[in-house]
Amino acid sequence: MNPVARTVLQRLGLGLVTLFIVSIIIFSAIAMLPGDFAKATLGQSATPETVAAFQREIGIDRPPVERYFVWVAQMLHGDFGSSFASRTGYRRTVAEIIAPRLYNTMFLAAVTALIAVPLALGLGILAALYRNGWFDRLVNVATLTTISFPEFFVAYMLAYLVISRDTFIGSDFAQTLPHWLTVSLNWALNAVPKFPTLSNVNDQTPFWEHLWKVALPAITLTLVIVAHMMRMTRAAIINMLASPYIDMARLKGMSPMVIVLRHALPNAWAPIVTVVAFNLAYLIVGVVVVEVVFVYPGIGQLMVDAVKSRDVPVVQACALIFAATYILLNLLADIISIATNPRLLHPR
Amino acid sequence: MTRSESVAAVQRLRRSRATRAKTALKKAPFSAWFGIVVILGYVFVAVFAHWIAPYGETQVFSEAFAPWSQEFKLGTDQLGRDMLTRLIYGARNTIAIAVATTLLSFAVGVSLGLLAALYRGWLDQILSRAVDVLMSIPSLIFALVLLTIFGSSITSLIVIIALLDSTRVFRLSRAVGLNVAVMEYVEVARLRGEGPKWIIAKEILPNVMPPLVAEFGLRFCFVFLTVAALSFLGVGIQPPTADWGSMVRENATLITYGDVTPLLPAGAIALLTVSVNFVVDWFLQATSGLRDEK
Amino acid sequence: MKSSGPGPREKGKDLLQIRNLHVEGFSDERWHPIVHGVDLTLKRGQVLGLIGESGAGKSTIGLAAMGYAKPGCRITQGSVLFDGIDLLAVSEKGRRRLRGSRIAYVAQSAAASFNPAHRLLEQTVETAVAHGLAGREEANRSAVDLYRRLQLPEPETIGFRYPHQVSGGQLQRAMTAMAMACRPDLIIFDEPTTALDVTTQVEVLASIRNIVEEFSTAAIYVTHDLAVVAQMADRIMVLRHGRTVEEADTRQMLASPSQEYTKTLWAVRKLAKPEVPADDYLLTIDNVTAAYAGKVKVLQDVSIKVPRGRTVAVVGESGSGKSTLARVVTGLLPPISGSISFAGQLLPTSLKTRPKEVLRRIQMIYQMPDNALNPRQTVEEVIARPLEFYLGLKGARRDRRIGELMHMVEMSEDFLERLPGELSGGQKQRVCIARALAADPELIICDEITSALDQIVQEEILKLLIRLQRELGMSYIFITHDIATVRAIADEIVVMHRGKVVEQGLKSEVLTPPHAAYTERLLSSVPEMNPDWLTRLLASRKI
Amino acid sequence: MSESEYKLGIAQSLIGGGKVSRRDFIHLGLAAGLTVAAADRLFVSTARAEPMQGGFAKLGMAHGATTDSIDPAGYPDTFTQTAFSGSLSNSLTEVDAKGNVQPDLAESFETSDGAQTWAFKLRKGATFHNGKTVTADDVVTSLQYHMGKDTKSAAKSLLDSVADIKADGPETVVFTLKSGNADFPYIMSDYHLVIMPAKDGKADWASGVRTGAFVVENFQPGVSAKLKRNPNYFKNGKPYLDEVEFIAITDLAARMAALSTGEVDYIGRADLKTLGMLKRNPKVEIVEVTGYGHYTLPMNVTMAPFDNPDVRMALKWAINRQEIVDKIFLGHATVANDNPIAPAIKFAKDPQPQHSFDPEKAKHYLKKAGMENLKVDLSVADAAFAGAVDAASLIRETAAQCGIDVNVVREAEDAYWDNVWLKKPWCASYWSGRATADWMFTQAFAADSSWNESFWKNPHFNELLVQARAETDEAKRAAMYAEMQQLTHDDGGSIVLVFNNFVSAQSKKLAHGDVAPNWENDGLKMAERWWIATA
Repeated sequence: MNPVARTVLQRLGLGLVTLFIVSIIIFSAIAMLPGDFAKATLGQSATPETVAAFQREIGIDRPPVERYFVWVAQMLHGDFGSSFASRTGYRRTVAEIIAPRLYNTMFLAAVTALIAVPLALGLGILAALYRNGWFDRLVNVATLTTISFPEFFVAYMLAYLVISRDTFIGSDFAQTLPHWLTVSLNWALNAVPKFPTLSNVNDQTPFWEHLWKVALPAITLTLVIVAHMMRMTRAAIINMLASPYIDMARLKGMSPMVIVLRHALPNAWAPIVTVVAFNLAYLIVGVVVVEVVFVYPGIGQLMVDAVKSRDVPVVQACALIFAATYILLNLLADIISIATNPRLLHPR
Repeated sequence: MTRSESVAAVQRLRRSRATRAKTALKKAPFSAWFGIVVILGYVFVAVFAHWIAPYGETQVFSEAFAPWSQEFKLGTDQLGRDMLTRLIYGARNTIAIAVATTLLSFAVGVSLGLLAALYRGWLDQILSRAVDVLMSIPSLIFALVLLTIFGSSITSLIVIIALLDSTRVFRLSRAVGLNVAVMEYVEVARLRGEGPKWIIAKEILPNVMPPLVAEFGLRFCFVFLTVAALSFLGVGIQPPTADWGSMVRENATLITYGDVTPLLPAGAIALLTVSVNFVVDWFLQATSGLRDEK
Repeated sequence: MKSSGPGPREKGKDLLQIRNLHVEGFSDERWHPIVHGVDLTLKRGQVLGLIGESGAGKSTIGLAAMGYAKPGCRITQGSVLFDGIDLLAVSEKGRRRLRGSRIAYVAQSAAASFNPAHRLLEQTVETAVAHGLAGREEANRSAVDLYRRLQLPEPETIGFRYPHQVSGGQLQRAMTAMAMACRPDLIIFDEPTTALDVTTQVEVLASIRNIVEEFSTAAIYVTHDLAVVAQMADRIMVLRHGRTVEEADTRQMLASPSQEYTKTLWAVRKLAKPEVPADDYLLTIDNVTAAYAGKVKVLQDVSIKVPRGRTVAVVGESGSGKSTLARVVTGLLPPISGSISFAGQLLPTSLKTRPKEVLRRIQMIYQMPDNALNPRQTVEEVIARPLEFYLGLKGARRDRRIGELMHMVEMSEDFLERLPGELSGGQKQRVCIARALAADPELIICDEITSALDQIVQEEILKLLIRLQRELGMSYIFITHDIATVRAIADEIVVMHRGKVVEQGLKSEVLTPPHAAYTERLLSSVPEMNPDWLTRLLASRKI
Repeated sequence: MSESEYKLGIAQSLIGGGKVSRRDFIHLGLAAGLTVAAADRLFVSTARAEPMQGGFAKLGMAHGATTDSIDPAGYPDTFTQTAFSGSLSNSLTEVDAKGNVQPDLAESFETSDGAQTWAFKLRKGATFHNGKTVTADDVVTSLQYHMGKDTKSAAKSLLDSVADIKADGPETVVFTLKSGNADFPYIMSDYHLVIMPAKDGKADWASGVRTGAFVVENFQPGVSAKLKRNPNYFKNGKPYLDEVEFIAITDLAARMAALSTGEVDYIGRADLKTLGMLKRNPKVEIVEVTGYGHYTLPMNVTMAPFDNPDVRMALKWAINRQEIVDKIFLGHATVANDNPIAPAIKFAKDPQPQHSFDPEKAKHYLKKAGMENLKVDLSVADAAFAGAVDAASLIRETAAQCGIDVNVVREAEDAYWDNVWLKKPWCASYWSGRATADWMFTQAFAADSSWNESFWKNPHFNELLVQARAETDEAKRAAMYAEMQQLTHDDGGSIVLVFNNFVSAQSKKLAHGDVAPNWENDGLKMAERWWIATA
């Protein structure tokens, strides 16, 4: 049987099991959370009667186990169920709640990936080519620094840059600096495009505007993930450079560029794609903070909200989507590693 | 080679072994030096916070948001607590938490990882699948949920982050463990009839130290940032304990006006993580077998 | 190779002149010399054999002939004149232009030196295409032609396979093809057959010799195996510790080596222990069949008897199942069927079920002492552990015992606090032996324990083992592929092939004709010191 | 007055309607002997003062969650309140800038027999967005939606006092109360009690068809809501804006940034820390109203040690309210005096003495209670009110000086109202305030109220509460309320820390009249009341 096909099937099977367990974990976690949807929404104005009425309507007066299996039954029919925010005569399906958010998240992830991945690979390859040269050192230090910053810090700094186009001159900070510096800084700041600091998009936002609005989040995320991928690219290639067939290539009179691109890189894909996959997963799963800072209606924030309001069906759906993304991306990574490794692709 | 030559060789090696650390340090790049110095500085501050800090951790003064002055080197925060003092105590608390968390996650991750590597089979399967499951749940949100369930006390903070984090440690130590577990000296030990405790402690662990040490540094940074992110999302450390993460959050809006106050704790975090990363980076270079030419 | 008519290029003019070559290597934070002032001259179409033990600097010189120094090495002095061009003086670019096109290289391990990501053909033609010496089409065609000349199977299609899909011997030939692709003036062969089984080695040697002869390419042939170099080289240069010991025409060198060192090299071959017939048997293996999880059977119905206080040499090529046999005996791989009895009682099949006492009585020594010793444990720790674990020795008694053991393996006690990294290969192997002795076992399984060592060291170790057996009377199962070693140590021989026992009996019986077919082939493939051996063998096998 | 000045006067009056261009006006101004600059300034000020038709405003709200809906049973926070109650719908009454109740969808209301029966007359010609006229039945069903045992409405308890509602003809609704309540019309202004069309005997909220100044164009829960002008709104001239978009910006920093980059025109709940810097921005105006809202620290008087009035007193004296106002609300709040009735409210009377930080008094009461070195837990989270945690840390410091060891327990933000409030013996709480003293007391201090957060059951207080409610003699009422306020101040279990100000900021292109104090965002009705100035 074709190794790729085998892996795919195996992993998909495993994936399903994982999803099932994840759903149980999340469900029980939410069940363990203090309060429930009714109490959370009514908040301070809750009274026992109203809460009870509420619980009856959305059916959370039932025992958890029963609710879980009802939910599973729905899932098996491909129905994500409906949010607790629904009312009689006004159904809000989980699908319709999640769809736009998921789209937004995917959009941001895609934009970021399109910037970050090529950048990371390019830098990584160059760094490997000119290893231990000034370029390498520079990139190394730079990337190490960017991964070291807290995400929200990067985000706020970018927002600050944009805002400062107008406010910098007036700020205390500017006053404390020497005049020439203030002036030149201000000049530099005005070179910054006036990106929106508020990425509030909705389903009516046209494509280009959407693109424009996610500029800052995308840049933030890029800064956060490029380092990791770039370093792995470099390391993987350099690792390969230690192997005999690279010596052989040198003795065949190949140029360093050819050696890195044609002899080292093809054997280095596996670790690289793994890291890339990991970071792409992060782009979809781990961007809550950035979403919060830029008020970007992504799925991360949705899940946090849903957890806050104990909207179990939504939380479940989000968790499953996240888990699925993680699983699929890793699977993809494995497939690529197999596809790029003749030993696995064409067994003897 | 003959005895005399081998002895000579050995003496050469012996001498170099004694001086290896020193020479390595001498050859360390500037970034590494920078890192080491900074880290030592932080540790010093953290340990002697009580003596260094000009005021008490929670001592409140009349003036909130006081400017930088002789009295308050870095001004005061929104409650009129001395910023410098808060930073210093923040160092102690935040670093202590991060270290404790990382240690715990390694204790769990490494032991399980090496066990899995040694025995493979069903044990490995179960553990690895469990890890897969945990890793497929977004850790930040999961942490949020768990912290809400168990309350955001320092202990639960440490335990929860440690457990979520130990998954990655498990993966790594299992991977490196596998490489060593197939070595013949491990087989020798098994042939001798040694138990798992001996094999892991005496045969495997000493040989997987370098990557683990490096990982420790990286994990430490990661935990550090996670704590910051968590308190940014509102599940922080009990007040009035000073903690860099929440300090950033409390003053975040000032950034909009180019005020540097919130940058101080954020900078403190960044500086430390950068330094650790620098040192780890150099350490990896020094220990990893790959000698890249040129 | 004996002057076989004029080749396409005229022969006899100097092609390569190396003068006063100095190379340094970097380790333990400093540079120290590997090659001190070697001179070498090579004429067109001539084949020069570089021979010496590990650390002699033969490979380094081979590479220097291409103006190349391995990572962590540097050429500090001297000149390498190739056809009038000083490779050390010209630019890297200039050297690159020569490499592959006019000077080619054939590495020891073809498996590692082919890029696993590309098909053989691509790699064969890469140089020609890159240096613009030929178009793809043309290059491909000539590659296929070379495959044919090198007697590779299916020359038309083999090029489209990936390295891992081809056997070791074929890979080695493919690499030769790759080197030949640009019809270079000079090829460096760096131990091209060392990694191969003897029977395969013969074929590869043959095809290499033919092709070199055909294009009358000059070659430097680096190896540690005299018998091999005797077949390949016109002249031989003996190296030691980076210095030339002596250089002479092959036949003369074989006939009358002038230097002491050379003589000792020649001498190794002569060690042979008189066999002693068995009296009673310690270990009996009855119809054992074994397989790795779900795979084909690696041992089929094997029965072997190991006499007490004697040595049974298990001979076979890779894949013959000889190492598997060891795993079965130690209990690492429980057999599917069959039984093993040790000192009269049935041996529990799996390791877990064996009592400590049984484990103690059967010890094992491995091929690679580097892998068999924990790099983080000092010699003392290594030897002390079995003493504590099996015999519960503590304190002074333990230390005394350690002293004795070190003495037995002829090592001074000041090695005790050293780490394996600080020992030479031979010393490491001695420590492994000491560790085995510490358990004072009745049976020691030696798995290829000498094959990783230089010949002189090999001899020392073998002598040591023989002495120990005499003094302590334990039995050895001695697994090896090297007939010379067998001669040296065995009382009885078991010849294995494809998981089956082909022949077994006393050394004298097995080694003297008539042999079983396979044994015949095996023995005949072992190179002899006679320069005409290969030619004769090929003639006799009419390949 | 010269002719040109006269013309100018007329022109000025016309600016509001946009009937005079800036250019023409400046000409007239010059004619009237003004400088260009002066004329321009005059034009601008007049223009700002006079409502203008048209325009699109983006309003950044401090709240918004994916669970938001247009169901009036919910409306948990300023997003839904402002967008769906204030802009989409009307209640029977509303509260004006002076804090007086005014008819809204009702045209008038009158009471009989000791304020126990109330008749509300509906406005003629008021229609729903779908053109249907508003009838008494709609009102009845709308209000009943919040009553009965199955309702999930947060307003349920508001209407507990209502015995019966019935339609008296198509235009009159009659309420019969369980006991007299002179302030009933105020209750009818509550943002939950909006009027929805009746659909086969049930209030139809889901359709989003209401009576309000705006119609929902697009609503994405937790993201934004876009509303457009209702052309046939019953209040003539209103609303001024053609379109409004409410944007949920929960992150404070993001909100501030959005305003200063001009991505929104208005933000609710501006950041107090940086207000000073925001003020420097010439394009921004800050609106600050002292509302009815107040922050409290309720002590459960049924539990030790809070069952001891002296302990309560000691704590009341052990808090430096001024410092809290200065540091946590940076002056954007008013020190409260353990009395929940905001100064702006009718019958408000500040009890004496003013409770302030006084270690001596505190120690004195501790001694009296025989509890020197008292140790208490204070459970807080910023979910109670922004700054609660910091306030607690401040209290910890001051209390320490009085020999009281206050242990600050930081509770989880979410489920705070469920787990902490009304559960922990001493915690932090927030009241958005009520338009009348009666309303406030009935909900937060009455013995039988389920929100009596200090479980304080003072018999005399409760008698007074009932009497005052039905009392129609203003003087007598005033006296009673004064006494009740004194009681809560002296004996009550709630430490009322401060009255918070609604601090919002907007770009100067938005203009408005006097701002109502009853709720945030100009009594939730900013969309209806505000306009875009030409300048």
